[in-house]
Amino acid sequence: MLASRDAITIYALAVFLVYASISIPRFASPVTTGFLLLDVIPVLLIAMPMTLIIITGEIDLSVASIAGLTSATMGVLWAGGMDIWLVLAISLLVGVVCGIFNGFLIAVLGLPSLAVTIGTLALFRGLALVTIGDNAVANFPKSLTAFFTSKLGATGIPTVMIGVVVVIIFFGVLLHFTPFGRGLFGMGYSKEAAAFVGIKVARSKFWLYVASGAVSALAGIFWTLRYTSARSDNASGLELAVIAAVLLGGVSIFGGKGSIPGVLAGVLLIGSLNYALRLGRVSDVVLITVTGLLLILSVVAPSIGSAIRGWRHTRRAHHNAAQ
Amino acid sequence: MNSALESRKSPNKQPSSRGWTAAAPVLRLRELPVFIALSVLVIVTYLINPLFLSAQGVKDLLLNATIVMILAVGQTLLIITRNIDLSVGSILGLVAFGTGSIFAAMPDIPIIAVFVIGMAFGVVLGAVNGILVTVAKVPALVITLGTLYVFRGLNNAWAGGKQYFAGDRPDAFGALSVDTFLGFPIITLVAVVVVIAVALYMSGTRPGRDLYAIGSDPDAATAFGIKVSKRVLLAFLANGALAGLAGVLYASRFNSVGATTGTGMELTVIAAAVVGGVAIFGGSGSVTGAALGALLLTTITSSLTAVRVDKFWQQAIVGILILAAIIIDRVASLRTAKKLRISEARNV
Amino acid sequence: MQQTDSSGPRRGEPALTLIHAAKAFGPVVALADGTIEILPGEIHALVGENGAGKSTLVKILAGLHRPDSGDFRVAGETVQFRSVGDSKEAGISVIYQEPTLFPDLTVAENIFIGRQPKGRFGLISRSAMVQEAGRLFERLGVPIDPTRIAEGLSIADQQIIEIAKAISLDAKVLVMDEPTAALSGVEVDRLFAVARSLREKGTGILFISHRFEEVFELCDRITVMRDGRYIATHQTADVSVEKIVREMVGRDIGALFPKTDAEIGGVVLDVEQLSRAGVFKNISFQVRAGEIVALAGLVGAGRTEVARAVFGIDPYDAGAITFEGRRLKARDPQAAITAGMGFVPEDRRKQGLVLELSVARNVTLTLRNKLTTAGLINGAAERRAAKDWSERLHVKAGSLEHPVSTLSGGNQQKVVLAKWLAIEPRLLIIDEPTRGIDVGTKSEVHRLISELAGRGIAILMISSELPEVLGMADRVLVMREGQIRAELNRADANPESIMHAATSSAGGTP
Amino acid sequence: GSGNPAGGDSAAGGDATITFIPKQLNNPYTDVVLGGGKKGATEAGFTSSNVVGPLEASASSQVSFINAETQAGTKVIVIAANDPDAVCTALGEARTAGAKIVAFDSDTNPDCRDVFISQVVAKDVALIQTKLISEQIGGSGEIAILSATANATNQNEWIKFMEDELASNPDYKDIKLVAKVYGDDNDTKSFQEAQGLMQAHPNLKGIISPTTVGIAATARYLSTSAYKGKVALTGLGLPNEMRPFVKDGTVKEFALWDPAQLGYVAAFAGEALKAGKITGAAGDTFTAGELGERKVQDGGLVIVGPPTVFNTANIDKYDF
Ligand SMILES: Nc1ncnc2c1ncn2[C@@H]1O[C@H](COP(=O)(O)OP(=O)(O)OP(=O)(O)O)[C@@H](O)[C@H]1O
Ligand SMILES: Nc1ncnc2c1ncn2[C@@H]1O[C@H](COP(=O)(O)OP(=O)(O)OP(=O)(O)O)[C@@H](O)[C@H]1O
Ligand SMILES: [Mg+2]
Ligand SMILES: [Mg+2]
Repeated sequence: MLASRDAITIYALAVFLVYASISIPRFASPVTTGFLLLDVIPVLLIAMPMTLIIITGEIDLSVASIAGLTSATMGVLWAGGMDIWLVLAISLLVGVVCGIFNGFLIAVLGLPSLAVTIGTLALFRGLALVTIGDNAVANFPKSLTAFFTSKLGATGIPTVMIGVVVVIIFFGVLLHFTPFGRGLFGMGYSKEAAAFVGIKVARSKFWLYVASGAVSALAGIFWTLRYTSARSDNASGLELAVIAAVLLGGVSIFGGKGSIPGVLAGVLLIGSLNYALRLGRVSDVVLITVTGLLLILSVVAPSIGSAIRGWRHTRRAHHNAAQ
Repeated sequence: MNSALESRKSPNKQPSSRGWTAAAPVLRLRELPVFIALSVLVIVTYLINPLFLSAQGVKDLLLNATIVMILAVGQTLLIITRNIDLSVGSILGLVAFGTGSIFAAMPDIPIIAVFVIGMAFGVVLGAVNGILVTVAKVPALVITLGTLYVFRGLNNAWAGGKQYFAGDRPDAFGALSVDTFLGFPIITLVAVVVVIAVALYMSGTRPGRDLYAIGSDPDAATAFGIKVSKRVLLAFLANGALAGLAGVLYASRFNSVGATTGTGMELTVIAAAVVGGVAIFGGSGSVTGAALGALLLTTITSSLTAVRVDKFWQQAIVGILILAAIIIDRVASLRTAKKLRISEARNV
Repeated sequence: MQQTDSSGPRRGEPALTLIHAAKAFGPVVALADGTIEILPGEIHALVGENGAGKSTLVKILAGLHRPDSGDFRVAGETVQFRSVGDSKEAGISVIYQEPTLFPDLTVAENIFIGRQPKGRFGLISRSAMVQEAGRLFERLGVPIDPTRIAEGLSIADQQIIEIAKAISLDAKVLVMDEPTAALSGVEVDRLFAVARSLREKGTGILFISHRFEEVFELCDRITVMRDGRYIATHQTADVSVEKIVREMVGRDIGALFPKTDAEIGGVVLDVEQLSRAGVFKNISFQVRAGEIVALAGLVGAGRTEVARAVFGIDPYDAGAITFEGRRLKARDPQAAITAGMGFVPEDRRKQGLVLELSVARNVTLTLRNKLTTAGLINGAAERRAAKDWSERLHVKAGSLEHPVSTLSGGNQQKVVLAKWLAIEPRLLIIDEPTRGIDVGTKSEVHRLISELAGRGIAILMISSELPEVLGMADRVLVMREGQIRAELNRADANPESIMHAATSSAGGTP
Repeated sequence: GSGNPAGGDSAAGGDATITFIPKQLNNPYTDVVLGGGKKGATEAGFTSSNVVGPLEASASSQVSFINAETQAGTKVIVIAANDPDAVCTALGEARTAGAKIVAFDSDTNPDCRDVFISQVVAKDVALIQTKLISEQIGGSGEIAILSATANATNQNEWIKFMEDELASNPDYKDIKLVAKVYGDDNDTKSFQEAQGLMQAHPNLKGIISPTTVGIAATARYLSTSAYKGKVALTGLGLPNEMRPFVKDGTVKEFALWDPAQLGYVAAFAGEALKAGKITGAAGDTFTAGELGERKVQDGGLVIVGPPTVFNTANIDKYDF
């Protein structure tokens, strides 16, 4: 357990935070907490359902496009003069509908999720463009946009983190402490064997995609209100960032393995690295390179480790045999 | 031909079996729906806007498809072996910028040498992916997502704000993507040769068939004695070489090469393969299909513009097209499975 | 090409010898002393309990595993295989315990992969390949279409293709790891005929099976293994089953089919006129509490399909299933489980177990909905249940936290049984309960089944082993071509009556 | 926000720092602008000047850079906004922490910055392009616009002036604007958009591309196609990029200001704001080094200089 991949990421995060606090001026301050968390919230949110989906051996590449479509919808509805709460509800519903669409194609029709969500990645982003075109809507209610950047007193923690934490706990408990979660791990390794113990493979997948759609919509709403700008290209390209963070958090791309604490550490590791580099005015070039290297290292390191152990073992065996 | 076999079968089983045998090539021709879609698209567009098939129009269509086509062929090699390369866009970018740099440093270098260097560079980058995947035995999706970032970072670090423009390169090099031979742009001919060569390799040679076996069940392939790591590594090298070739051609066709060249190309390339009927989990599909998929995807963009469909709809339509391709594929394979069940069932 | 004279078995220099080979996987010593000698032109049996290390030895011969130590000679020369390719080159051809086909490739290509016949321009000739495959199947006497893809083939057909693949290699040594486990009488006979003709040609054959009739019928010599160690080699003619069993187990074992009479109660499962186009038709039967009903028939008769439909894995077109008086929902295994039904499937690696998951998690997977408090899983209760049930079934595992894939076949089967017994079912469907299981475990499984019946649990057992059917069942339903052709009481069931119903009349297996 | 996000660091005093946040790093036009900015920063007396920014020009990508600068206690932030509103909250926090905000190249929402350094008068840029295209197509025919991203503040403003001008000026009554397309400042996309324009509009006589990436990509397409010499092209381009196309006749004339001056003036404006010499109110004046005195106009606007028209005759005199 202690050497598993998610644990390694958690240690890496702890080590990095300590290092950064000591050696990077101004890193250890509530201001950092605030800005850093605001930056990672969209990834953090979407990473939750994504973790569950990847654990079942599937993937969802359309999340960022769903967020974009949500944002576009918000913009158009608000600009059309609708009540803001109704706007939010409908936008959330749009995400849910997108999730249902994905879920229908993947779970009900049994199509491969990688291929389907490449398709819906283009489709949902396209619909965002159709919805809002090249307009941007920015005049959201001040009180609301201010709320989305406000902090909890002097802690520096953004107020919206309360909601985010609820989402994290929800998915964490769902995955690790419920029969549903047990089923997901089973499915991840073998859909057939899972079906034989009565796990409703298709239905579970369907609900995961719906959840993914809903949470992506939340991320889209957060994005729109935090940046006070509803545009069709909001959050574009975020899917790869989310997947990178989830994989860094120790989730196996083949399914079956992974944990919410690990993913949390993965997201925060990339986020804090990112922020630390920005504080040090180190170019983003370094950031993407480091992100890539971390990702490679996180999967290669364990296999190098086991190769070395195996090699030692055989050498010892041969040695003993020789005597 | 296989009369020995058929005489063995019980009489009531023979007809349906024979039916399946005869239907097999047609049913398994996964390229067919793509081909039909492409034809319909071109014809309808032509009827609405005859300019679409003018000499220049055709040339543009082919040129647009060329680079994605070459990349899709390489990607298909990998997808068939149950691997994937998300870093192709970054490789293309690095090679394209490299091409610009070579011409800037040595304006008189023979063009063929540039192609060789570009492809060799691609092979080196492909080798990084391939070695990590095969030696460390880790999933290609994770590794190449990593190298997608790393290669892009290197490209940014190397290029910075520097860009090389068409004017920095010899005219003869740029002319490759302008001049035509029998109405075909020269670089498109290069792509067609690549497609044919790889298609023959995949369907007609033992190593090519091994790639299908590996993708169909990697463990079985190991147990059977197929040199899985070697073949997969070779597929990565080939994909690198093709991405390198695409990079050089990119530099020939487009105006500028710099830090961001090729960004975001990976999903288009994978989409082309998927549209062309390549199964995302390996084992089936063909490079011809992928090439047609690439042609279809790039043509649809041009065609929507040519018939003046609102540009905001274009991306959505591309998405619908991808989904349609997957669904058609699924329906076809379900029909095959059902046929098999019926043909093999006793008279129940 | 084989150059040997065809004048019967030739005893000379061993085709292959392996001496004192050892192989460990981390802390698990799979093979401590693997020793075997195969002569050209002999059929050599390798027997041992589940987990004795037979398959590990096979994988060493195949070049799939590299031994940690030991001496390995082929035709007198010491060899060190780095890959399966090396072993093939040395003339060793292997059929693994688990079929390893490529589902997306055609049957013909599966047989010839890596050595496809070439035609024009040095490219592969498909027609030649299909013809060759056709000839092979003719020799084995099975009607499989070489041009269909391997996806969706039954285990039996897969095993036959493996056999065709292996014999087509014209190898000097043919290794078969439980090739008959999934086959029924007719196919086994054909396989034996082929094996004997290969023996005539001077091929050395290593044959692994848990069925002693087969071993004694076919093999010239028998090597026994226990706990990863070589025990002894005998000439078949000089040895008895009892002696072999004693050597295998290291102790005496009880009766094989310890059927005890149980009190038969009310109807638990009632299947009426169940049909599925192209698979089975008008299936009606009942299973009562405490009764063991066997579904017998040849491989491919559709027994598994009926069981899958009853349990809700597959859909059905017509008919009804009633469980304890209540209509059971179609296509819903969870409903079947909740109603009190358990299902031990025939393919334990793919269907019975989540191989990469730990033993404990596998055992409690069926209990996941029960071990909760307020919707959340109770970790302590989960661990307790896992420990309790694996102990009750004597599962041998290094740790309950190890992936179940590291257990031997027999122990894996016990885990499958454990997870279903854990739900305390009122009806248990068991598909091929002892496929690939050694004698010791087999009698344990049989005792267990009859004990369950004794406790009033209804049992629906599918088995291709006639002695098992005859020994265990209160009632036998015989299926042929998707229909129930006979229903025999324990008194009326005998090998003749069952085989007659399973094969008789037109259209039967040739 | 509540409180003072910069914590105690704003008291560090003395260190006069300026940070430039362009739309996107590693863009040739941006590099020229930033070259001028660095020069200006040194001359204006900043002890350190930095350039930070995203690798991709998306709306929200600049925000976390602003945040980091806020926390670092930077005195002057010079920004070319990818989206006028998305950066506003972050800039607001930076101002609370004591930073002065200079927008350049592409404006933010006017509430969020102190001054905006504009290349030229927006209307002038628009008019010169309509004039050039009209000359090149002989005053009549269909034209199209190939712009950068659909949300680019500056481009959209120019396009609006162009449309107004085409509609109102009787000289242009025979010119018809048939399409507006967006190449997203991406070479490949712009290239294909140019291609699409030709097919969708067979009678197209000319294209205006008010963005350096777009005009170069379009020129490349035209010079390699049958449309070379038949379809006119003008807009805003970098002389170094456009030189071959001017020489081979694909492009007759195009325009641009000196991008380096933009950065240069922005640095001095930042210094003036920091020192309290100006507040950004109309009528304020400051000295921009060798470029002399500049005046802040209505809306906090500072104009750098008139655009230059490039053609075969003069293009070799410029190197940027
Ligand atoms: N890859 C592996 N990792 C760990 N342990 C293994 C592995 N393969 C086999 N073992 C262990 O080695 C022992 C021998 O297994 P093997 O499969 O050789 O037995 P077998 O004699 O073939 O049994 P069966 O009759 O059930 O097939 C078993 O205890 C098994 O759990
Ligand atoms: N996935 C499938 N799709 C279509 N047909 C199938 C599938 N699986 C099996 N069949 C067909 O159903 C029939 C019965 O299958 P199967 O061989 O499993 O029967 P069985 O009586 O259970 O035999 P056994 O249990 O001994 O293997 C066969 O003709 C087989 O080809
Ligand atoms: Mg075995
Ligand atoms: Mg069966």
